[in-house]
Amino acid sequence: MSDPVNSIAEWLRMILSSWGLSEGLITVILGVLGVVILASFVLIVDIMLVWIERKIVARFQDRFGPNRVGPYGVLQPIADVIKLLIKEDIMPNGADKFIFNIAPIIALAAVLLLWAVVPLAPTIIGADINVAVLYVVAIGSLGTLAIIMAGWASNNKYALLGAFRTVALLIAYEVPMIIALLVPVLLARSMGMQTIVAAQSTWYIFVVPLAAVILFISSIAELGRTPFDISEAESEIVAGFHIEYTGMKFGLFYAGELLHALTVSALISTLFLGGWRGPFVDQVPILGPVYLFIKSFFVYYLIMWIRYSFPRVRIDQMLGFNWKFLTPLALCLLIVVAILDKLLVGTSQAVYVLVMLGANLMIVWATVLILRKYARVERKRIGEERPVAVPPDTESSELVGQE
Amino acid sequence: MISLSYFLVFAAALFCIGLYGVLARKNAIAILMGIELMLNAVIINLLAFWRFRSPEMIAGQVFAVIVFAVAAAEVAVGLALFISIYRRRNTIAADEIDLLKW
Amino acid sequence: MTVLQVIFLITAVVTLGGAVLVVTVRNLIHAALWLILTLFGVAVMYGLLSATFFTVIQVVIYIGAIAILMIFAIMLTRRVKQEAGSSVNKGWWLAGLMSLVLFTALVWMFSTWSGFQTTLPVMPANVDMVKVLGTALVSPNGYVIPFEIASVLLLAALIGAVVVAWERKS
Amino acid sequence: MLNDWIFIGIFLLLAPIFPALALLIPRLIAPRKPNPLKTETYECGIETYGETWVQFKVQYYIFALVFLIFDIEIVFLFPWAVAFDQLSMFAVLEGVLFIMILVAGLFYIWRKGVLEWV
Repeated sequence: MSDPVNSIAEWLRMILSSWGLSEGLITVILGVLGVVILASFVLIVDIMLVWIERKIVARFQDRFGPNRVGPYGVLQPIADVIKLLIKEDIMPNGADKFIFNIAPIIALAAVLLLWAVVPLAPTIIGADINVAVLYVVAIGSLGTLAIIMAGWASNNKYALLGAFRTVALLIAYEVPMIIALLVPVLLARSMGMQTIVAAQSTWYIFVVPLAAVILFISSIAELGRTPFDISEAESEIVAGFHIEYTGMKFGLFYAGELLHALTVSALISTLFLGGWRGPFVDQVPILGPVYLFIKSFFVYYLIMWIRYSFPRVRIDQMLGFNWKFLTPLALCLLIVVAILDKLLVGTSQAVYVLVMLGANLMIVWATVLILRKYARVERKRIGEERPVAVPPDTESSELVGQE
Repeated sequence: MISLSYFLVFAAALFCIGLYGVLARKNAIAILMGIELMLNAVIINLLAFWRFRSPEMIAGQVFAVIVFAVAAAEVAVGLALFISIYRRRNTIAADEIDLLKW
Repeated sequence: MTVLQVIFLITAVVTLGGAVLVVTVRNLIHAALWLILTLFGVAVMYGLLSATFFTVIQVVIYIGAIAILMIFAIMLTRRVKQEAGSSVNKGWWLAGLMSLVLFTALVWMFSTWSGFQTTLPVMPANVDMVKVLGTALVSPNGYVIPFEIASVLLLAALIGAVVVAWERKS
Repeated sequence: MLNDWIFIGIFLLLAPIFPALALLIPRLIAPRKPNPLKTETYECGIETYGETWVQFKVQYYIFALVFLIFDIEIVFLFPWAVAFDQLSMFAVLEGVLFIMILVAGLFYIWRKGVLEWV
């Protein structure tokens, strides 16, 4: 098991200890080095994402996308960064200065922190802690905090309203997300990312596809992307919580959002698509990150596909979808998986996977049946004649208003 | 070396700051924040005693988990009460809610 | 001074400083943000006690849910003129005095206790505490009754809070 | 294990530095000429009127409340899931009962019409 990252770390450790530094200090120095390298790598990928996203959107909308700066416009994000850096930074009247400034920092840092637990290869991971899945949820709540702070500090009604709507959305969709996260934890009997990846001799998407779908949907909502982008619904609340942010501060929110999408994709790949698993990865560990990024970009592409194909849903529909559909479904799935898993103790892997998959498909089938019935009722309800708003010219309507 | 005394003194200080908040603040939500501080001090104590006295027994952690659940329930109901009071009396200052003090 | 002690002292100072600001700052939203810092410091304390499960749980529940619930409640019940007056009641000095006395009494009481200076015992090696906790919570000769009662408590809190806060349509 | 937490600690301290650096550069090179008109609150082309602090719907609080109750369940259910190997069928059913009690709460508020966004 030798991979370049760990051999370099060993080599550095040797050099440093030959200088007579203590063990603890070396760990800290190597840790700082690791953080700086990991974070810079992720941020560079983040800058490239701007180009990828814009190029792919353009294809969806039958345009070319950026194509002026550099070949195929690859240098466009660099130009964007320079532009953002030299833009004037405007602080709105009555803003809470400290909170206003610190909110975008927390927003991006929260996304960066998630990469500490993403396993890149069998031996390459920032921190293989035994509560990694909960760590992801915890860091996610820091992101929520950044949004509240941004909305509150801006001293703007629309920003505050946008922040409130976003937070209502984020915390609502966190419930099915957590329950969906519980399923792979339950199957792998561990919250450590490496253990979960190692347990996936059959990718979990083939064992519990429904959990993957629930996690995927709630992750899109967590990202605040279409169809769940009421947080920045331009037609309703101008731009949501970051309406007053300009220049690089807005840039940080934007970068955080893009990077969050990729991070979520990487987490879904790790939990359900086998993470770094792939052919020859045991012999050549450095292939791990390659596989992980291929899978992540596949999921990322799906997220973009959905983003640019669907219209926005209303806030009441969205919260209703979460509380009345996604949460009960996720809980039902969790119960079924828990009981089946215990019943199937001692059976062979193939039987286990087939029964689990069958159970998942059964739940999907039942859900579709229930949804059909509901849709029939709903269509009837919407189709019925309802009182419509009339112009207030008659006296009777005024009387109603006074009551 | 860190000894149990560190955590106990720290938790006692946190508890007393929370107590001051509960006794001195006017706003009901600020009082609830004080209670949260006190509950956190309690959890620190539970975990410190678990870690220093009996790390092989899980009882301390189970206790801490239950305190978490109780704290959440308390906050949920407490804040709901304040919102309801605010709706009726248009204030949540603790010294203005004096209906029982005729 | 060992590294652990330095980390402990820095965390303690930040946490207690944050706690003092929570109970003294006039602006309630600022108080809530300071509360978040304090809760974060407490989470680090759990980490120092090698209860890492509680570190993440603290962030998830206290910062991710309770603090946000509090901010929502503050926004629902705020009145601008209320901010003008004093944020503490008339007997605040008495409260401060009482807290101080209680703190001294507690520390004095602790210091007379023989177990006060217990040093860190080694953790049982290779034991996943989360696993042990999970087993203890549901095993019939463990803590299954508190476990189920906790869920009933949460149910009661949910229903009670919703009934209290819910605005009936007239 | 300890090294991993040291890494997380270092990451927590360093992660805000990257975005902070990105904010520092514009502070040095970007122009900075605020005037009252420029720093006016942006509100769809009209001047801002009244307090920023508009009254919010109680609905937001209710949803946060339901979230909090469901968030607490993870404290209990994650250890339960991690310890799944060592559990008997009976213990698993206890976990299921725990979930069912919470689901009962969800259905209660659903029937009450609390989950409608009106």
